[in-house]
Amino acid sequence: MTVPHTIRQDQTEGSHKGLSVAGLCKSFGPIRVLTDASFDIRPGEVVALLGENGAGKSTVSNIIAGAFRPDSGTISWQGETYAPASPAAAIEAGIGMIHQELKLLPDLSVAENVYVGRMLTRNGIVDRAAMNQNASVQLRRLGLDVSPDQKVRTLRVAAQQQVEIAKALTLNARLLIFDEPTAALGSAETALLFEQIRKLKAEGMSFLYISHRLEEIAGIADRIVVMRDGRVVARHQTADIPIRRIVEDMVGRSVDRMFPPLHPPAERTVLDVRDLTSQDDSFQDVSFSVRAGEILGIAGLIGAGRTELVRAITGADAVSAGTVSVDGEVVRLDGPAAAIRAGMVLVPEDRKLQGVILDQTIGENLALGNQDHVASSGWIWPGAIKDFAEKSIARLGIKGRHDQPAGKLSGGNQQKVVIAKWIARPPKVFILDEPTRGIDVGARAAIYEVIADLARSGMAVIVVSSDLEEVLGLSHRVMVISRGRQRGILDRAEANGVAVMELATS
Amino acid sequence: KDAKKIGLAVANLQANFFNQIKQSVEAYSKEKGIEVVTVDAKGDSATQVSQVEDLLTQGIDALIYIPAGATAASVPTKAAKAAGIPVINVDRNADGAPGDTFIATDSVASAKAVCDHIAKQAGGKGDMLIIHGQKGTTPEVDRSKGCGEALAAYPDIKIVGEQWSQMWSQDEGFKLTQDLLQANPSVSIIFAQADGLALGAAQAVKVANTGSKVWIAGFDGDTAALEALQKGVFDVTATQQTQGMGRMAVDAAIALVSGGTVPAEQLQDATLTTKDNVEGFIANHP
Amino acid sequence: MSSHMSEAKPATATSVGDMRRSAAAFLFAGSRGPLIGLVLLCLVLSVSTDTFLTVRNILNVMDQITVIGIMAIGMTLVILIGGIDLSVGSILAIAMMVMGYVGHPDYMNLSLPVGILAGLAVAALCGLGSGLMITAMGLPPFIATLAMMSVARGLANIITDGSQIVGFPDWFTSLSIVRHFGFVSLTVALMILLTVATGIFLKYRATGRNLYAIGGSPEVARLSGIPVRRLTNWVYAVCGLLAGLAGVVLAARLDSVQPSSGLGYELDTIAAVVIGGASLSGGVGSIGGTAVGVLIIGVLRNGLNLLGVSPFIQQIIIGVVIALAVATDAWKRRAK
Amino acid sequence: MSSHMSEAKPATATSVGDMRRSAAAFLFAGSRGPLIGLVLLCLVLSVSTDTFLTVRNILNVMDQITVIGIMAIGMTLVILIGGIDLSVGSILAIAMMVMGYVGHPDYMNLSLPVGILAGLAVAALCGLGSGLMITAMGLPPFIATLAMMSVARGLANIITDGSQIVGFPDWFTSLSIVRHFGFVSLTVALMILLTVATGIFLKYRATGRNLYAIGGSPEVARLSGIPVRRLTNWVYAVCGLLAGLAGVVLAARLDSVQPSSGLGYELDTIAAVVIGGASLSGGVGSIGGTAVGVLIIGVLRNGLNLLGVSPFIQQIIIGVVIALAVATDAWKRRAK
Ligand SMILES: Nc1ncnc2c1ncn2[C@@H]1O[C@H](COP(=O)(O)OP(=O)(O)OP(=O)(O)O)[C@@H](O)[C@H]1O
Ligand SMILES: Nc1ncnc2c1ncn2[C@@H]1O[C@H](COP(=O)(O)OP(=O)(O)OP(=O)(O)O)[C@@H](O)[C@H]1O
Ligand SMILES: O[C@@H]1[C@H](O)[C@H](O)CO[C@H]1O
Ligand SMILES: [Mg+2]
Ligand SMILES: [Mg+2]
Repeated sequence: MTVPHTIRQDQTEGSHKGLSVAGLCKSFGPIRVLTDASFDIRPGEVVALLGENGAGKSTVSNIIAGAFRPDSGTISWQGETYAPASPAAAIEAGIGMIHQELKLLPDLSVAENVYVGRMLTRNGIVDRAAMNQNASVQLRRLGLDVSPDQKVRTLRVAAQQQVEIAKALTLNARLLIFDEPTAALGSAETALLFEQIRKLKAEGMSFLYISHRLEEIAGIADRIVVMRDGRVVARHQTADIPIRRIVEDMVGRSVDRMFPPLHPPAERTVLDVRDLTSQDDSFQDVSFSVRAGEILGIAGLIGAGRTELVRAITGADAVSAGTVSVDGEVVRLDGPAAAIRAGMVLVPEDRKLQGVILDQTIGENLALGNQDHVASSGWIWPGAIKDFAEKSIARLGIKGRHDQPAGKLSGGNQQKVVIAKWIARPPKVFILDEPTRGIDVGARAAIYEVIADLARSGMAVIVVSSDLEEVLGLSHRVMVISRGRQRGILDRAEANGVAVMELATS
Repeated sequence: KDAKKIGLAVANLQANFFNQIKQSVEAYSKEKGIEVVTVDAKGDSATQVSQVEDLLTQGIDALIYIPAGATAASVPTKAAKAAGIPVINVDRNADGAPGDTFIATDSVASAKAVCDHIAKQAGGKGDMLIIHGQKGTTPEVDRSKGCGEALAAYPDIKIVGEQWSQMWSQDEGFKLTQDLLQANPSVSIIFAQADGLALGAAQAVKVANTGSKVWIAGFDGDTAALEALQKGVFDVTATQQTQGMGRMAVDAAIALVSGGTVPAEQLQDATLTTKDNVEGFIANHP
Repeated sequence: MSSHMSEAKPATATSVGDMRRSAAAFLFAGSRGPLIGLVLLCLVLSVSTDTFLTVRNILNVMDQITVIGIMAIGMTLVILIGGIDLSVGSILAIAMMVMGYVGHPDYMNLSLPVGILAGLAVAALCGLGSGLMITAMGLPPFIATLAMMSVARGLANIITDGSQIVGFPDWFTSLSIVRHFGFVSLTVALMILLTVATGIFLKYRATGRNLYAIGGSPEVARLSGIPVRRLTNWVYAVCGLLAGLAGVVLAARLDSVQPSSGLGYELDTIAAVVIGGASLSGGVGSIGGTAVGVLIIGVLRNGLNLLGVSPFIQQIIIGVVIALAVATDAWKRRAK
Repeated sequence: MSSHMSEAKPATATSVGDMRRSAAAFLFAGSRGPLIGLVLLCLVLSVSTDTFLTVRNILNVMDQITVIGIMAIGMTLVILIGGIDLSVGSILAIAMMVMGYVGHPDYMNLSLPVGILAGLAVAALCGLGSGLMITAMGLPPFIATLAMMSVARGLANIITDGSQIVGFPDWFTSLSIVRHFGFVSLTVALMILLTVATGIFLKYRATGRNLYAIGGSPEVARLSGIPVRRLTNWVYAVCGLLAGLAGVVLAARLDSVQPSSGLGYELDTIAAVVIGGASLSGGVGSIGGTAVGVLIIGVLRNGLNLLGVSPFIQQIIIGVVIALAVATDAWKRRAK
């Protein structure tokens, strides 16, 4: 199981003016999270930090950015020992970080979020004009054109991610840590972000770049560091490494084909959506159906209205017209409860706000949608929750204990909890909105396997994804949405990147 | 000039005594064709200052004023005087700024009678509690004084605990007595300076289940309390002439508005009331 | 896949000790600090007075906490779902007055049991009213129950024009006085029963667990198919009902009803629940904790009275003890 | 790319109207509903009474709201950072008593100005004490300030063993009575000044903006380098100081001080802030909103007195109006 790895020694270790991390260790209570994290980042360099969910990437980053204190190990920065006592100290030293989970203030304006903690002032007075101006410029460079006065609460996830990026880019830092900055972004936004990174890199700025989108790594990173189980297991001097190799480093074994084979769906229509129009006009007149055993992909650019559509189908948002039926029966769209009773479940896009209750244990989160499994005539025994949770944890390979708060899990593992919550029912219609956002390759393959399994067992499955490869590889048919309108449904045979993008930008 | 509109500023309608006065003032004014505007300070003097300002704004012809607490007592009177409005103080008065007339029970004398009665009943000895009214108000000060005068004649009665209430209410009386009884289970006499407090004290004694007789005195002659007295829930009270004081206050207002004079102080008697003479008061409250 | 399977191993060890610990943890979730505080308090009082640790005094304390104890049960539910109820004191009063008005010979005289039922019904309706203001009108719980607090107090006053009603049948007052089986009055028994039942409900009933989910995140709960609004209305109605019940108990104890009863009780009740480890942002708390909170306040007052501490100094000590009781918990959590 | 650029357009259009709107929106953030409520209330009262819309009455209302108005400024800061302060009523009392004890001829007689300074200092220390209990001991604000509420009240009582102190120099009482420039008393001027200054501070000073950040998410604020603990201590100290100042104003108005003053004021003050649109979970609110909240309560009480509405019915109306004033806002938000 554990493939021994020879770690290539970095010849220039410690001899430069960048960042050098040596032997970091960190435990949370009894759980050892970092055993030995060591790597370097030289000035003007982009180092990709890769690894499975829970490998410890965010933990290392948080230590460097002053949010956590290590148990042992040393860091040197610009030739001096560096041990930040707080995020403020790290920022002071020129090191900033974008956190994996969005860290924004929903009730402050875009510009204020960009400048929080270091507002621009003139004669002691907050200089709103300058902040708005600068924020706008930075955001436009990233491809976001919103009013800097707007409250962040009103922005989509992608736009919020861009605000977060703008916040980091205006820090005037010498080292920036990006923890999955592109998880919520589309390819166009990603390209613009890379443009910014390259520009700043040319000015001598360094980056630690964390991502589960391995395809994009070659395009941006200079070197790759791979972590597994809290230690660095590989350092590659170039980013031009076959993804296959990286994946092997990450999971400690070879990973076969990504996408499972698809079985032909049955004839029977399970889900039928007719002329559905949302109340706030984010989509209009959408009609389609999904058969038993079929996986329907929904593709589109960010903000196309996909999320709104699947939320409406599952009763989370109100519609102004149209019907949804399951097995020929029209579903009352007056709340998620009715949709769930009718057999439709949704794995929502925003796991932190809509997917898991962060303060409750994994077991409690899993029990939430599954009272039929853990309760008998309304009585729940804690043992039943534990047994049920342990089964789900094993099934999806969640790294965590049933009695651990979900908020303490790595991002990817939280997502697995949400998926696991719904698998057990089992539902008739399974809808996943960005199911692998922030999920590592190994787990991703496992999730694809689960999705294909669900279809094989006769469910109708819908997968909304901004990851084009994912929609194409996973779906029997792909529906493309653009600006709230359904632009076409492509069969697997005709669905390719070009065809989808053409419809998506129409 | 005729009085058309009277303002009535009440300290705290939750005390039955004030509520009786209020009802009497309202009923009697109606008879006389006078409009009454009532405000309730709920025991807070700051609230009462605001309320009197509002009454003055409304153009009342006279103010019947029952001060809430001791501290604000002079401010409303000064404000009314400044606006040329006569002030009739009921039950409580301020040293610095007395009203044009002060209508109240002679609390010193009545409390003396009540305490004397209960001390005798108890055999002239024993541990005693005093549940005071709101600290610093006229009736609290006077009743403490009157009772003290009576007790001077009973050297074998020992005051083992006293506490002050804020609202003169029954649940306060219950709580305070309960607390005092915990530390002093040997108590055999209680003087509560109002009937609400006395009823609370009686219930606390009942709940405490001490087994021995505790003599309890109240003050006021509250409607509900008189019935309780009849049933033997507690032992003695002093019935104040609430109906009479309400009517006197209105009459004084009429007289003052029309330019007449009234005496600066009109102290009424309160009748010592026990099981023996309570019936008459229940039928017809003075 | 297999690789993370093996990862999970260290996590699932020590399960037996864990389970035992987690049962206790559940019952007193977040209230170990206060529990220790309570035990210490009792120890100190047992040593420093010869009356504290007598059967009679302990029964007294139980009698004294009944009213707040019953209200705190409903408040626990409300706080668990992330709400707050400022109206409990006023609802207590309106239930008392309705009971007295309907049941007392001097007024409607429809017999006391009918009066009690009427009082409880009105109390539950008031609670439901708060719930509807929150779920249907979208008011914050603080505002909705503040409004209800004012309205219910006004109505309680209007019923008898502010007068109290005194004197109920003996069977009624004896509910809170006569000690059955030699020690427990019916009202105390009622409080204990309700506490245990609610504890079981919260721990073992699916609906009880759902309340924690609502408090943890109303949105996640809604998306998981939990009828958040319906349960919210229901929780406020139950909280109102229990406040009404507390009113009936208080009436039995005082042998009278009075529209000013329960003034300021909301703060006492909320304090008991929060001292017991519940979080005002919802999702965290337990009935066991609330019981500890109620007992801390009750024992403290009783003990200070037994010690003959003057009321003013009592206030200071009570403040300090509350802070310390909760602080031990906060320190422990931080140490972890 | 082009596709979402065009999506976002509606957001950046109409920028001039936007800006004007946003200035107003800022000042009364979240309080448009209550503002409308206030305006309606004033209209109704102007029509139904001939006294409401007189200079004299409006000045009366201003005098009447000064105490709560000053306390509400501090409470706004506390609530903005996601806290709550239950101790303001007690701090008001302790400041009054210290002032009276130090400054009154019957006691220490160190002159009234010295007394005032001593009272304010004690008030600020009490607030700081709450802050430290929260930041250093890790107590929830509800518990910390509940403890302080009890301790400060006890101390206020001990100073004179529960007695009031009556009678201060004329210059002092005239602060709240003499109307300068023909209309405004010094205490009202003080309240207005403090309100405006705090409004400017919250809007234009970086520290003011940081308070919003702390309330929005203390964790995000910390990660952004804001000294969360220090600011928290400071906010509670200021809230205490302002409660003390309110006590001084109240003493001038009553020409006396009393340890039971300010009982229950915490709820009035919190209510004013929340009616003004602040959220008890922090990060949302404004001084303009708070002013509206304070005025709604003040105008309502004044108006009902002018209309001669009976006290019990007043309670009912106040409850209903509070609910409606906030509901209009909730409806609007929902409609969007
Ligand atoms: N505050 C915490 N308390 C306890 N355990 C924690 C805490 N934070 C992280 N962990 C655990 O530490 C491990 C490493 O987490 P980390 O967030 O660093 O992983 P990651 O590599 O960033 O994963 P992902 O790719 O999913 O974001 C995980 O198993 C996680 O459950
Ligand atoms: N919270 C919000 N406030 C305002 N507009 C929103 C909000 N969320 C979505 N929208 C708008 O609704 C439309 C559809 O958004 P939706 O989130 O459904 O898109 P999507 O295709 O799922 O993209 P994403 O990948 O961002 O989820 C867009 O025009 C977007 O601007
Ligand atoms: O004299 C009255 C009565 O005793 C009443 O019960 C309360 O207030 C006092 O001033
Ligand atoms: Mg991570
Ligand atoms: Mg989406």
